[in-house]
Amino acid sequence: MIRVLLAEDQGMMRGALATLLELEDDIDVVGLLARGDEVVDACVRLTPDVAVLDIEMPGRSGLDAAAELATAVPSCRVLIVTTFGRPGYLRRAMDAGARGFLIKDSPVEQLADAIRRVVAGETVVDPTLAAAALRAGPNPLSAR
Amino acid sequence: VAAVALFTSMFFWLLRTMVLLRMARAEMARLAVSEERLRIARDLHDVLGQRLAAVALLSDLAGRLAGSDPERARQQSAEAGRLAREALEEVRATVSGFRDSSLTGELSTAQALLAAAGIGCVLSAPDAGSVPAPLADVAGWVVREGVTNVVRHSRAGTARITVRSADPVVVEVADDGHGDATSPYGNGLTGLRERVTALGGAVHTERVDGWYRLWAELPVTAPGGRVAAAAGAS
Amino acid sequence: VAAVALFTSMFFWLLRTMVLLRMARAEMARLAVSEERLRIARDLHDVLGQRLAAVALLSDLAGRLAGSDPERARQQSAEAGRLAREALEEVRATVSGFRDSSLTGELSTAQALLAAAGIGCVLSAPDAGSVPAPLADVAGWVVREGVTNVVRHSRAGTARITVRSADPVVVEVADDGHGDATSPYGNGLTGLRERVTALGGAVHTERVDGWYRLWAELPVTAPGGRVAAAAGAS
Ligand SMILES: Nc1ncnc2c1ncn2[C@@H]1O[C@H](COP(=O)(O)OP(=O)(O)OP(=O)(O)O)[C@@H](O)[C@H]1O
Ligand SMILES: Nc1ncnc2c1ncn2[C@@H]1O[C@H](COP(=O)(O)OP(=O)(O)OP(=O)(O)O)[C@@H](O)[C@H]1O
Ligand SMILES: [Mg+2]
Ligand SMILES: [Mg+2]
Ligand SMILES: [Mg+2]
Repeated sequence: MIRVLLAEDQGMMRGALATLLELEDDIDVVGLLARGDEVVDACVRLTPDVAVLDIEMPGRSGLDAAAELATAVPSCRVLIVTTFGRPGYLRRAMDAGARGFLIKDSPVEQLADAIRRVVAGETVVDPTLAAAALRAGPNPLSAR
Repeated sequence: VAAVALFTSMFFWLLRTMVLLRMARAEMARLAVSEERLRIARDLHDVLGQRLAAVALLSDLAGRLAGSDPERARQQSAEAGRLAREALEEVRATVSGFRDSSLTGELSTAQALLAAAGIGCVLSAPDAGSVPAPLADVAGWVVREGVTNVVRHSRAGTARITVRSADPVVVEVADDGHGDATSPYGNGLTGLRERVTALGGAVHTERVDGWYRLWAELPVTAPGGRVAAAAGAS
Repeated sequence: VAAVALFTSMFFWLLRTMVLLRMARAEMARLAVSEERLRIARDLHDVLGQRLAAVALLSDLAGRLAGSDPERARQQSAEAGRLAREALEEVRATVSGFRDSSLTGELSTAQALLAAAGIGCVLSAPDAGSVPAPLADVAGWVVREGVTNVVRHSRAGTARITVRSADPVVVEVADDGHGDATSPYGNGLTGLRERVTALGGAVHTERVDGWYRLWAELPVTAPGGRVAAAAGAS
């Protein structure tokens, strides 16, 4: 069983995602959060295999939580989900040690597959989203 | 002969100036367009995008539950339909906001956005249409930035937008959320402050009586007595 | 005296011209912005509006059918989800200005994308800037589609992007992953092939020496002797 913690502030989205993931045979949703500032404590307590984090959440952004998780709970892989690729998000996600970067509305098959691949040590980046995240900035390369 | 030479050189200088101006013009238009796109992206991002993503997932869920739990499937579908209609309303409001002028357009976009985010809106801007043009742009920016922050950060139940067209023009966006006026300014408020102070005005934030207030004063007559409308043409 | 008078009048004419140009510049930026708004408004309204309306109806329908005909309810929900995602894609494309992209822009996006995905990138495109404009668009498309596929399908360690600006222009995206050149083309490669063959060029995929290669040949001079730049302008 892959143990997943999900942090997403929009209630309907959180409920739908959690139920969809629960319907997968090999995935167990062990934690559900609506705030970014509860992520680290919850992961310390629950030690999930994967934390699926929204970016924009009250209290703390998923990107900041990811950065702290990398040292606080290194065994927990982070997968960032977002609606749009804003400038800088992808790079910040990768700098924070995230292993995945996906659009929130990915079909659950894709999200579940990404979770499995991240657990297997792979990096999963949605290319279209990433391209938008990079393209939306003034100049992707000078931002380095 | 010297006069002819002078004429000739003056003529070429003139040509060069015109070419340069033309390039600057194209560049400026390009920049303005991409800024506008970013602005629209930001407007749409917070509400429309979230909603569409939720519609997609709720539909998935309804599909999965159709066989096993028809009552829950029915609920999820109803919710998805409701969200899709709200998204449609928002698209309509945004689109018609685009067709209006800066400040009035921003005000209508703001109302739509707040409505869509489930935040009540008390609008008091009877003479918004009479704010002088260059100030109207900045006033619109105050509204846009203020309302985006309300939607994004405040968790408010109600927002209050006030425009007073006098000298100075005063634009205020307030909300009854948990905002803390001592939080450091981010890109949004910093950019706003820069633009407003460039016009000789000022931006304020304060927390008072359970309200978080952002307001700007925009002088119509700048300290030197110059009228803002003229300064804005530069 | 006549010369002095002429000078003076020329000088004032020049000043006036500059002031007018300056105003024109601001005006043009404003116009460009409102054109862009209208374009976005049209896009959003036509494409997005229609889709959202359909999503709402399909969700209603799914909800009604949930109790009596779960299989059809499931289909309607799936369709609603698909349309909601398309609508979201549309918003993403509209606001990211995805439509205007240059070859050099695509190349730098590609490098950043591969880096983000943990795939090494060997770029060899010294004269990418000199690919003629209409071909540069298509060349950029080849890079985008190729790199998207590498990130999505290849599980490669290294990718190689090569652009050779001659006649034909050759653009190649190769990777050392497990790609199989006999897999049928999906939407991505089919669309690419259509666009490239319309210009008289060709798209190839092959597996050789442990590399999966996608490359396109884009003729600068089309078979009839017509220069691509002219054809592209049509
Ligand atoms: N209406 C509000 N309610 C609560 N907090 C607010 C409100 N407006 C601003 N803030 C706080 O002030 C901070 C700075 O706001 P600012 O607009 O400068 O940046 P931002 O919204 O975080 O980012 P952006 O650059 O995208 O606008 C916010 O991060 C938030 O913490
Ligand atoms: N670099 C690659 N490595 C491995 N397989 C590849 C690669 N590029 C293409 N393929 C295979 O070729 C198929 C067709 O690619 P194509 O780009 O046409 O469609 P797609 O990527 O599946 O979908 P889309 O329409 O979104 O591009 C892919 O599904 C994949 O199986
Ligand atoms: Mg969020
Ligand atoms: Mg802000
Ligand atoms: Mg593809």
